[in-house]
Amino acid sequence: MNEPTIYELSSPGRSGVHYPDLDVPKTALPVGLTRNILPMPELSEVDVTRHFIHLSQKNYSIDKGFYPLGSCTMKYNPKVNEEAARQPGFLHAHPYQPVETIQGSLALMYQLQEWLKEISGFVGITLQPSAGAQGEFVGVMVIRAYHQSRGDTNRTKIIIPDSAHGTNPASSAMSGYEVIPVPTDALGNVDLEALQTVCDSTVAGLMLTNPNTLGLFDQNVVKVIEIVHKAGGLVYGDGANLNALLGICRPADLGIDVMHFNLHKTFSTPHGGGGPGSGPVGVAKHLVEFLPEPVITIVEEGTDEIPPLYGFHKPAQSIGRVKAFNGQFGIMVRAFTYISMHGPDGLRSVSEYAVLNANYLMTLLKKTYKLPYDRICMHEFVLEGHWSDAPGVIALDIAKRLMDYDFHPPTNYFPLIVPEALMIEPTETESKQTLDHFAEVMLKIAEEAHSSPALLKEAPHNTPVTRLD
Amino acid sequence: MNEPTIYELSSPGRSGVHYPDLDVPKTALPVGLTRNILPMPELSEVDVTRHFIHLSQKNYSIDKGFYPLGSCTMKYNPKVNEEAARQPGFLHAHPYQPVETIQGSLALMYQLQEWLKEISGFVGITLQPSAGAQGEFVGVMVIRAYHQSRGDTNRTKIIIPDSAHGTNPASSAMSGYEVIPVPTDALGNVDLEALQTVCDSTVAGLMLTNPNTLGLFDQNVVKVIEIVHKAGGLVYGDGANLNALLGICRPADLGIDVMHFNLHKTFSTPHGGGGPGSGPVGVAKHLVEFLPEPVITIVEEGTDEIPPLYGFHKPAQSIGRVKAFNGQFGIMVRAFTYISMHGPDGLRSVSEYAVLNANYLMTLLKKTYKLPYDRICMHEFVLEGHWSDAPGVIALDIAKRLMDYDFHPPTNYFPLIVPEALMIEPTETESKQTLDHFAEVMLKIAEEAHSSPALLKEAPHNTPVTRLD
Amino acid sequence: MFIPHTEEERAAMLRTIGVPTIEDLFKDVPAKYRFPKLNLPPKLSEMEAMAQVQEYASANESTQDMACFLGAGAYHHYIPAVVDSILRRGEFYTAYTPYQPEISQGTLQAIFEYQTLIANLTGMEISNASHYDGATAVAEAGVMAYHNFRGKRGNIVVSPGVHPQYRQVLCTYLCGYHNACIKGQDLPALSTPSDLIPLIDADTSLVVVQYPDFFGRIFDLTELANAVHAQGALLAVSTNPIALGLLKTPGEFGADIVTGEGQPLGIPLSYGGPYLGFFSTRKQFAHKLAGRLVGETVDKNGERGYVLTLTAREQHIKRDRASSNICTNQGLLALAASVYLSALGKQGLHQVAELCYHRAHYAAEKINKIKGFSVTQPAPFFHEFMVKYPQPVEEINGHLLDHGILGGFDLGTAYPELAGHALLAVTEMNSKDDIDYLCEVLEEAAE
Amino acid sequence: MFIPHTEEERAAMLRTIGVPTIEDLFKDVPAKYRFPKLNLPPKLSEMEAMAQVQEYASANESTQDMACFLGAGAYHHYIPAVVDSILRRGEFYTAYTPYQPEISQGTLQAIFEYQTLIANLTGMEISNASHYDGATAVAEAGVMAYHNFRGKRGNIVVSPGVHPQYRQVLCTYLCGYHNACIKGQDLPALSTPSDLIPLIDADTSLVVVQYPDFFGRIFDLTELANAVHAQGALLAVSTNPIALGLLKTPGEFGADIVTGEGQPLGIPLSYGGPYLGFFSTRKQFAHKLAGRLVGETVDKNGERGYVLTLTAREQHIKRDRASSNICTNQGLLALAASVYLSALGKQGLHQVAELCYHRAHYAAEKINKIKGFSVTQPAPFFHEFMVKYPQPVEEINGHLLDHGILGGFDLGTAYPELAGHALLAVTEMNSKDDIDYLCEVLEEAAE
Ligand SMILES: Cc1ncc(COP(=O)(O)O)c(C=O)c1O
Ligand SMILES: Cc1ncc(COP(=O)(O)O)c(C=O)c1O
Repeated sequence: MNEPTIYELSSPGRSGVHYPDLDVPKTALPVGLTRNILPMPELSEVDVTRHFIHLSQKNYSIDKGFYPLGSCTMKYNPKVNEEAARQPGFLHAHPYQPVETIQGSLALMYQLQEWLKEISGFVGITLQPSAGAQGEFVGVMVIRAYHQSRGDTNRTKIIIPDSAHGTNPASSAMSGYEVIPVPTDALGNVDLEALQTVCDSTVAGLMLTNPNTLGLFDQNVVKVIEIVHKAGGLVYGDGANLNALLGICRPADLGIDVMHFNLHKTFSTPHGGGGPGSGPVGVAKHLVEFLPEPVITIVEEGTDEIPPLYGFHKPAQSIGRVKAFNGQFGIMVRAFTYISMHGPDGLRSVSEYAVLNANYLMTLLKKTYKLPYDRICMHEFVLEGHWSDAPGVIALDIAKRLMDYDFHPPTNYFPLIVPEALMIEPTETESKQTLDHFAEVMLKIAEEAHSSPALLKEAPHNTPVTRLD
Repeated sequence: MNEPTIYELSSPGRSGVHYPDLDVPKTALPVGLTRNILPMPELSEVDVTRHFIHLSQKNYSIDKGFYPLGSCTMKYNPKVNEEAARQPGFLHAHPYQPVETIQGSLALMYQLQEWLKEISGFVGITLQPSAGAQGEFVGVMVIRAYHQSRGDTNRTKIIIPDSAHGTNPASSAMSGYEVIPVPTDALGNVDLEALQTVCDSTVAGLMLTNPNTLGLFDQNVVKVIEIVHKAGGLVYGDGANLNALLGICRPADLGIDVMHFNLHKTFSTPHGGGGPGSGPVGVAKHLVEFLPEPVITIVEEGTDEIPPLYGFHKPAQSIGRVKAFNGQFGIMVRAFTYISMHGPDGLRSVSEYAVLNANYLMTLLKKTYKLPYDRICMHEFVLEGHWSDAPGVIALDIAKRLMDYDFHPPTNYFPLIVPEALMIEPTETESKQTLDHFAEVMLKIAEEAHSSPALLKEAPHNTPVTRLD
Repeated sequence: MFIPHTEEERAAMLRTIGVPTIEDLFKDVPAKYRFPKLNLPPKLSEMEAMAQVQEYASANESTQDMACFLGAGAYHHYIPAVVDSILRRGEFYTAYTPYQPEISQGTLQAIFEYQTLIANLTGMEISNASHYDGATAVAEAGVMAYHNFRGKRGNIVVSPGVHPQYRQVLCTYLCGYHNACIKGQDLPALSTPSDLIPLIDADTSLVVVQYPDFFGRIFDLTELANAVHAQGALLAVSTNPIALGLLKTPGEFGADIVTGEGQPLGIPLSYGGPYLGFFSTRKQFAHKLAGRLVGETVDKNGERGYVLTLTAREQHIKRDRASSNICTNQGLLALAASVYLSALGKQGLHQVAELCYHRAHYAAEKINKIKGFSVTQPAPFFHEFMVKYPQPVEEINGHLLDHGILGGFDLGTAYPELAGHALLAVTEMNSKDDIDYLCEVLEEAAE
Repeated sequence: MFIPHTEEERAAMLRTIGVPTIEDLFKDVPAKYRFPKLNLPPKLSEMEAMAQVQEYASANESTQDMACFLGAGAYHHYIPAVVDSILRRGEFYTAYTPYQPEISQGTLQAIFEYQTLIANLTGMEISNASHYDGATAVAEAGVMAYHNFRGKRGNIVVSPGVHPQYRQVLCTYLCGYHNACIKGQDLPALSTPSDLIPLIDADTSLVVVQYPDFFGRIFDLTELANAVHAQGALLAVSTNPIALGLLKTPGEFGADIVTGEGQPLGIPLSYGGPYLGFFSTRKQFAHKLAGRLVGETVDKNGERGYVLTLTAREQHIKRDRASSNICTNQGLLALAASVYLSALGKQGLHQVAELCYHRAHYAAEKINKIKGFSVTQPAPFFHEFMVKYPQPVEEINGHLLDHGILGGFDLGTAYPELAGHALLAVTEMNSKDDIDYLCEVLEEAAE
């Protein structure tokens, strides 16, 4: 069913929310500076409610079913997070309130910084970045500031593996760097030789995703980092895949210098149909002074009776601000709540079961779908969605056919190094039953691809619209 | 799609919400008094969320579309009501809190009593009844107590028009009365002659619905009431149809002695898939002392600076309690909010537009559907859903076919005095566009009933299940 | 706002109807009573209405601001966030009674599951779709038993351990019935189930007890059940659903009807309502059951579906011979209970029940040691226990209130013989620290 | 809880995989770094976690407890209940970027409508799907302009009347770009648009102003726009969406890019985020626009549908030559803005804007009359105005705080030359009574 747009639903003269009558004298409006028409829709509240309810019903969502969108960590979003973030004391706090009136928020942010440090091994954290990509930008700018602070101004390149997410090269370019790709070897690791070759004194750093976008933990990660460090470069870690590593391995321990977290992935804050996210950045000791402002800090130590006074700190050589105010606070509350409810063992379980689920599903599927890098994976894995004896069927067709079975498809066509990629990340919140059912359907679709490919080519069949380009 | 039950989704050993570990010593459990098996389902939170989201998606609701279910006043439920009722100070108040700690709730209830008095013309109000039917029971018991208090113990009958809702006779019977039906005359009014005949000294009262369930304002209502009063009986008003009368006519002014309100109809509190409702009862002066306890009252008058102290009052000859605690408080908050947002003019508009909508829709449909009582209606009207030249098609088929067009059907087979009744109550919150669209579909279905009746007989076609009996 | 009509639309509609003004639609209303001026405050905008409501709400102190040791039929439990997340779905709360099953499968299946959960929790065979609250559920048990014996057995024996307000409601409901008589009201407050046995005779239709009783006491009901059945009467047990996470079910004792207040199952205290009356019984009484009942069926394609069943019992059809007048019930709260029980599950419910049990006993033991206070009632109990105070309960409660504690129910208000006794309730919301703090303040109060 | 696996399921899965334990799945992790012990507090149950969060939240005082006269880029407006009722729909908030349009039509149509609303509100042709906030929207305007001239015009002229933090963010974003230079930062704080004109030359890619500016001042931008265009540069206007309920649009002045902070459109203050950066421009720049863009199309049955369009601009495809790195944006907040604008509609938005406008002027006039206080800035202004205080702003604000008032922004912290001046904001939430009370307390403070 076609849902009209809000403008199509509009009826001239209809009024929505009412406001109090004016209780003060009117002041003349600025002559020549008022608008003549205000082309906003005119609806009653029932129109608005029904319209958006109808729209919502056209969406797939985690709350509805399995959403194995690789690289996105579509885990279940606990409902308690939503209540936590809506506590009136949080919800109605103004970003410029005097710090004495806002100690609750500041204490929470401080605590979250400390926890993220402990989880990752980093020494400094900024909570300011709005999402992963902005975290990358911050991280690369921090690398840049570091080199500049040392007068090391010849470093103009950032090395990025060919499996990396598109935001990595884009963030590097935004920071003024030339991007040098390095290939992936046959085992799915960074090609060491190729890396060696490009690592010279013009290299500012490497952006490494580990586990990488194939879902594989780089077996030479320590070596990779060593090579870059030897060349005087720093290593940026793309933390989008941290859901594999909680309590398993601390990125800073491996030698990574700076990394972003995706609170909206690893720490279960919802994805909101495309945001908001939150992309805090952690840094090793030598980079702490370059973090963007503000960092939350204790400005007056507390005692047994009196809690400490929290406030802001601007690092001495800060790269500056990347966002107004104090970051995506509401998202921090959700991540804070999530971490509180897991504790150290619970967090480790998260990664353990995320990895268990991925390996289980991979095992069920790899006989039928080509698995280009066949080894134990981490929290996700990448299959190829095509067969030589089913010509014409491509990964996209499989994706669309999955919709007929009420599943959200995996990520398509990423990473670019796998042809017809189907990137599958089940997350730890999905049950064996769900995985079994998904595997069953995937095998059935593989069969259909051979026996009745039209079923795939014409899919989806039951969605509000048919296939759109 | 079949949704498994929560028991079918259960997986032995799976755990849901966690609780703190025990922080006190254990006490022995009572020997022989513990249960061996606790047959509750075992699910994770994601299972629970998805299950109930799937179920919700199988429901029609006002938030989704037009719901012209006659006699139920399915008006739009303002979202602000939901926030109002969830204010922490209301939500977490215990019913036995000392009155000094609960003045906010009591003041709200007191105010609501006062407003309901003003709207209806009654002198006393109890907010205690849980729904309309319980309000009826209270009202009839009040009538009973009144007669008993006067030593008038011969009155064993309650007169009820044949158009009345089933709860009326059921409530009378529960109160120990014999039910005497009176017919409806050709114009849709109570048959005066018949009424005269049955009105004698054994009559305790009449239960009158006005506007009646045909949606018609009884043109002889004053006379009807006079007849009953003359016989020494009292008149109970079924307030289910009050949505036609706000600011239009106060039932007490007509001479009605006691009436229930349906807060979940007239005052927009949601219907909850079958409740909760709330059914306050208003009474004229001579009945005030029979109201159930508690009535909210001012126990200490306030001053300009100090607000009054609110508390409870037990009427001297109270019929007793009909519910534990203080009534459906959360529903009262919603009704209170709704009345606040309307004021006297807004309430009158509610009824005016409810009646306008009904008459408009009736005009559009009455050429095609038989309208057994053809005169200006109030907030609803009743059509006949059958045609002699479309044999086999009955009202139920029309109802089911409406679902194919994404409408909720009207009330079917009530009132009983209209064959193949389709009882249509559009309410004031529906727009002309919605009514036009509904009328168009109704006319189309009438055509289909003649040209392709199978379409109706096999309807609905697109629902989660086909027609169920 | 909520009325969408524009001026033009109104005019067009009036033209279609053929009347000049809206006022003309009201000519049937006697002119002298037509269009009364209502003396109500002028309308508020949404933001003003919310501000007003917030003002009222903040004039309350609530269990969110105080440590709550008050129970007596309404309990302060934690409600997992998932419960309200489902209750806020417009698809559920803006639907009505599922008269049209094809577009109400959500509500119907949810009620069906609720019925199953309640039957399983209480150890019975069937459950209805809900009653208004725990009190009316007891009253309807009385009505059902009365009808079951076609009015020939007028007596209902009720334990004084049944919630005082439930007993009052039962009286109100039954007083219209010929010959109906409520017995047991003059027994001592702390009578035990066996004290009821002498009152049961061939005129008894029903015996009603509460389990755990109003004082929190847990009694074995086997002997009573046998005595009831020996007289051919029915046994109704009003129970606490959280306690059944731990305790033997009324069904196992042989109860014929099990009722209770479902509020502890994920329903906010909300100053006493809306709550949830649950009601379960044996299959043989299906036709006598009040209210709605959902059953499973299949459609013509063999697809499973749910429908309102046995509607012939209801007043729409049976009118004055219906088994009850209940129509709108507590649908949304039944849904809350289903989500709550599903979300906690077997482990969670058991854990909550254990927390309540052990903490209540810890509290009782500790209070009993405070000078001047005594817990005379022997274990076991659930949720609640009775404490004798050294001063009037109101006074002590006042002192507690000053220290941010909502004290126990003053038993003297309902049982004059128990003046000076309070009923203290402990749930999973009262940590050991809370209990210890309560004890401190009590000790201080008595000084 | 959130991990559903039972012991048996885990064992069965490990068997299928062919490893004995979960630990065996982590052999690629260097042994010496494997399984670090995390020093974090032990896990809390949901009820404990909520209690903890409530404790933190209640350690804040918020605009719900105080009369708020603080703005400076984040405004205290009423949010109609319908907004959150939609945002709470799991279908919206637990979905992600609509990569698969057939099962994301809800999100896609909502974004499409958002784009239309923003374009209409700002008087522009197209809008993207959102930026992180008002600050990064300005920064991305800078980046876009830079790219538009292929880096050949390095200068960006920025008015000091642009939010101080927005200017900082712009600097951070641009500093990696060869030759980029931000001009205008050393102009006097209260410069007007015409003061910028001398700085514009053939090396200027972009001129950025705020409208109404940071001080609330409303200026005619016609002359500036002409000057900008005369030099072949672009004009970006960072605007206040509520003000546009009343004021001439930036589009009408000839702006090339309009950005702004969407927080006032139904988004809670939430201590500064998540908020919403909006960004609209002319069609000709569609290929230069950062972020997501939704377009309308039809499926093979002619059914209307919505898709992500022009994705070739995005980093998935263009990688290091993408116009921006933005990926996850502020989808849910864009939805909030759509619901807000739809719910208020033409009348409501106009009414809110009028309330803000007239009340702010009322407040300014009244404060100006208080001894020691002066409003030096001439009308007209929107939301905000500058007041010279007789004592340090911090002191006066401390006094206000003691009286339950959240005072204005201390301009000295951002503009040293304006020390002693506060920026006071007035919205529909500040009634005449609130304003009168503020004046009383101010008067008292100065005594
Ligand atoms: C591997 C990887 N890196 C970076 C990002 C960018 O993160 P965000 O979308 O939060 O900006 C993503 C997002 O999908 C990702 O998958
Ligand atoms: C005319 C009439 N009277 C009484 C009632 C009973 O009201 P309730 O369902 O609130 O008990 C109804 C309910 O539908 C009704 O329509």
